[in-house]
Amino acid sequence: MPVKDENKADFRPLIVAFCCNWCSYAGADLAGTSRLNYPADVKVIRVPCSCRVNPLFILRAFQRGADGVIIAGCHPGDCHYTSGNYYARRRMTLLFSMLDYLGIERERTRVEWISAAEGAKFAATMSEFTQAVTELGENKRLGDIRCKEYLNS
Amino acid sequence: MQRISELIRTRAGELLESGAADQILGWENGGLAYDPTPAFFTADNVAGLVYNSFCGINLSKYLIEKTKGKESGKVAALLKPCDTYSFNQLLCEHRIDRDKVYVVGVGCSGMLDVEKLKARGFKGIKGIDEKDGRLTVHTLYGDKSCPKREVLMERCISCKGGGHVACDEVVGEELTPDAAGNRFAGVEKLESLSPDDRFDFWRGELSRCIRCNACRNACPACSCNKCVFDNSRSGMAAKANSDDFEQNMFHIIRAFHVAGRCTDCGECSRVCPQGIPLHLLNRKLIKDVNELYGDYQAGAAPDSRSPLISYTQGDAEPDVIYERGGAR
Amino acid sequence: MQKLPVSRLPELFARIDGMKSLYLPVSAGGRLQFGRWTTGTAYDPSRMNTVKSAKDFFFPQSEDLVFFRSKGKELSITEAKDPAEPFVLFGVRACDAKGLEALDRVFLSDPVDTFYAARRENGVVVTMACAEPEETCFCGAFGVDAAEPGGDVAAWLAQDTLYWQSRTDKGDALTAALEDILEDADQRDQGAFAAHKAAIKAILDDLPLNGLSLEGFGGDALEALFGSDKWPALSQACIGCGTCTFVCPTCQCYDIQDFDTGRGVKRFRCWDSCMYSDFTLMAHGNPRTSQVERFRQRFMHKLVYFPANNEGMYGCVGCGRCVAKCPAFMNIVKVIRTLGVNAHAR
Amino acid sequence: MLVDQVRIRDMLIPVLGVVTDIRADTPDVKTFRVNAPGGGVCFAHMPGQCAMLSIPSVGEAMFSITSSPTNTGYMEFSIKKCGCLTDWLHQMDVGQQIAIRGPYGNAFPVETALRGKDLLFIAGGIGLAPLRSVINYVRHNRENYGKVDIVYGARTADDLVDLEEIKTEWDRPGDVNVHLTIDREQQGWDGNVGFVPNFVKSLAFAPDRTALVCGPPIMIKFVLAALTEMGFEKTQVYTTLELRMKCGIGKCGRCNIGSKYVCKDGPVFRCDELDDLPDEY
Repeated sequence: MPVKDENKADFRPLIVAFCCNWCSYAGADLAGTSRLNYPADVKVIRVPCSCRVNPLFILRAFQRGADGVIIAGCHPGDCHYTSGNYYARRRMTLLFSMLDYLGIERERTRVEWISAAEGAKFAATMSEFTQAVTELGENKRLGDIRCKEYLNS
Repeated sequence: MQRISELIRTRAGELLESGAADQILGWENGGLAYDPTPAFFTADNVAGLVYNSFCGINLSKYLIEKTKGKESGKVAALLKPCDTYSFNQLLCEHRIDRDKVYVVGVGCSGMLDVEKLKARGFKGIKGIDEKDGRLTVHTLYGDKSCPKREVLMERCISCKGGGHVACDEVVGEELTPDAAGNRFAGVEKLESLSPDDRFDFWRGELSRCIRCNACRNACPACSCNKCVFDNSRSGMAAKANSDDFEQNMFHIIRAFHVAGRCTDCGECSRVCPQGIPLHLLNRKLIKDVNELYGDYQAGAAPDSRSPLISYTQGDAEPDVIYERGGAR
Repeated sequence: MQKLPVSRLPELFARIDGMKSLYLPVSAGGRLQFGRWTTGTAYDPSRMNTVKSAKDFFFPQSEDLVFFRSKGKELSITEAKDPAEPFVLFGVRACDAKGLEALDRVFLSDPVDTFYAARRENGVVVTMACAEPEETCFCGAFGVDAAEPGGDVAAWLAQDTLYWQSRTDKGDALTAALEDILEDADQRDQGAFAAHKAAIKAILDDLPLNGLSLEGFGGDALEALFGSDKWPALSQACIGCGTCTFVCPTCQCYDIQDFDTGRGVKRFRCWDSCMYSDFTLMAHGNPRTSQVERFRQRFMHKLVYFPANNEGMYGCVGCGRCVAKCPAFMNIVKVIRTLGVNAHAR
Repeated sequence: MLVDQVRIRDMLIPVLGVVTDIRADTPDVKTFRVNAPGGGVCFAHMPGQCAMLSIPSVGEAMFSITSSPTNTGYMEFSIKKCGCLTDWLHQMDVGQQIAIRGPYGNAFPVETALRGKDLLFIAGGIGLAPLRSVINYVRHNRENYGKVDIVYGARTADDLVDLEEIKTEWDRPGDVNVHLTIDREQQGWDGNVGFVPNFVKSLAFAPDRTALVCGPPIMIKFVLAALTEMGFEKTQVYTTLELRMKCGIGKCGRCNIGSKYVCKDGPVFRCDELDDLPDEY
């Protein structure tokens, strides 16, 4: 167990994972059927392709209380639609760079390529990402206070 | 400037008379020393056409509305060199009917930013004279003077140079401002800061946003028929920033939506009533694109392919942002 | 009338802020805005023209009205709290104070807008005469005297002395509370005070937009102006943004919207602009389909409809913000000059 | 029954209403009965006035109150499905709580200008909604008014809103005369076929009547022309306007037309008043 400071002792992050239907989502299934553990803090949203993920989706996830957002798609070259993940790769690179530029912790966003056969990679990635976000603590820079007021009321 | 203004007026008159153009899109003087308004001219009012150092307004976006529809009239648009990049980009996106436009290139030796004059404490401006690279500003509170290059618009300080990239003729000679700085200097400075300092910087800037949509409506790249922020079904529509998040979101998304299409014309920063340096967002994206996917200038050619609708198999992985730029 | 040496201004501010929150024009990113005073905040009397007017403090850009929670078919409604912060605005220009009068006409007429009324009740407006008006100013055309500002307390800064004159009961109360710091002005001050005002008047007469005539406008000019064929040419530069509306001290149109927080719904109102294409959009269509009509609406409202409803008071106070801020340099002055009776006699 | 006195701090703050009955009148019109949570009406109103109904995060819109103020047991709203909010309303079930605020706007001058007059109601489609309130008010206080004729038309017989009440309760030949028409021939329809304006002309009403007209803008336009042709003065004709509204109290600026605000100075206008407004509605 890593040593945590008191404030973070009971902090559980909310992680939103956008998973491509054709690979990572199946990878998550495989992780499940293989009885591999990954944190329950990860909320999976299935998308038809990693390139379906609009930058607004990511901001909206942060707005509504996500502490970290991860996009999982097919390995480059393996896209079900031949090239969706290549576009997603460029977009997300630029978007995450932009978020970083605005001072929003770069560790809160990530892109991973996880195939349907990589159940173990899925579980390991999610665990590691969750751990990294837990260490960062609560997302205070890109959340919507209106959503938080209600969380606390 | 007086001379070139007359040249342009004369040429505009000729174009109208010969029937080469039915209307001229140019600038008309207002009541102050620095407020030329975009206007369409015909033979009746072409005498009011002016061109001076405050004609910073990029006229290319007006051509979208003007060339829409079935009317077949031809409009001659006065475009400065940097405006022609926007024009090209709009052609590339099929937003302007090229057949209805006759582009008259007008030279530019750098446009002046009245806000920079005001920031120097020049208030009550009644008139401005320009001579040998110096401005004499006549104000209600006495005459002031300053070098022209110090009050150039942000876009002109790092002028793209090289003249017009799309035009049917050039009136007068091609001019370029005498300043050519590194346009990414501001971005690099921010990148060198810690994330906390960057966050504080942008909060300070974006917290002033009044969500007036001037940046969006002036932007030649923002030409959607219905903006996502106006679409009540997008879930992100809003008319005011209710909190920090909405201030951030509006500008992140706006910059992202024009990424790869932004020609760096600088209209967003010019029109912002709160003086938010919005070009620093767009230039960050341009800089990233240049570094990651190769140099790209939107609007340089009317048939280029934006880097965001393109890819190579060997593109950098998103992890690249962990490794480059900025202190951890 | 009271006075205070300028050197004691920080003391005055500290005293006011000790009683009520004090806001005054401060610089942020090079632009001026009303900000909270804190120890050490510099007040620069040569910079008075804030980007946004004092309107924000009484009619904020975004303001919660009511909260909803639903559970199945049940709904609960909770009202937002009354705005309760007592505050003082210092350094409000004469035009902005007049702008508040225009807002009063709208929000305090029956039925009273209680949110606005509460803020108006809680706020004390200390105006400051404009010693250095700008070239964009044309308040004189709308009957505002920048040398004789309104508000609850009027102030003048003449060289080393701040002159202070209460104009309302609220102003009297504030003045009484500051009794021990303000000194009574005496006969000897009158000369300097009068000279200061005369100097302001002289500059006002010299403003480039001075002499703007409103002949041909007003409550009964509907027919002559609405059908004018000059609107299309005037409006073609307009890019349809909301800058003029949002910086205007008298624009008061608003929208009411809901925000779903995921755990309840916040209903709030926020500024809106008649320049926006969806302003009048309904399920069955839009009565103002082009920017020409929307542009016309804004100026007709300020120059004709507003005076028709308010005994001739115009919906413009000549603050000059739209003149300075319009991205296309189109503004009410150009509209007045183009459509007025003396259109060709500039 | 006494009206529940709900203290409203601000006119922008809604109160709770409970939907106690939903009646499908036509394929796209439903009539919703709304009560205050403790029973009775949410607030008192006069015929022609409107209320803002809202479903949080779906929308808020202005609807005319269809029920007559003489009915203190409940309020009714006849609503046509045509947008986000109305779609939602059409899908909800009895028992749903909604937010409601009002009353807004002026009313038909039932106690002043209309008193003692011979009345002619002309409605098309969902335009019957605001008039239904007046008609029932007039029927309830029958002795205060002269002759009453109701001309009502719709695209088809199925689109006539609440035909049941019209036939069984309103139609009292000699006292209250109802004239129905539909746009096109339809099996099983033995009434008039044709557009409302022509039907009004063919019925040849004496031009000393006071007419109340409500319906789609195009119908209103032609009915007004027909009435003028029949010798009606503009001062004898009342109609209603509809513009986008948000506040309901003449402050948000949305329904501003000329110096009037439709939500506050309208929605009922006498036709000569419309001449003073710019043509923007």
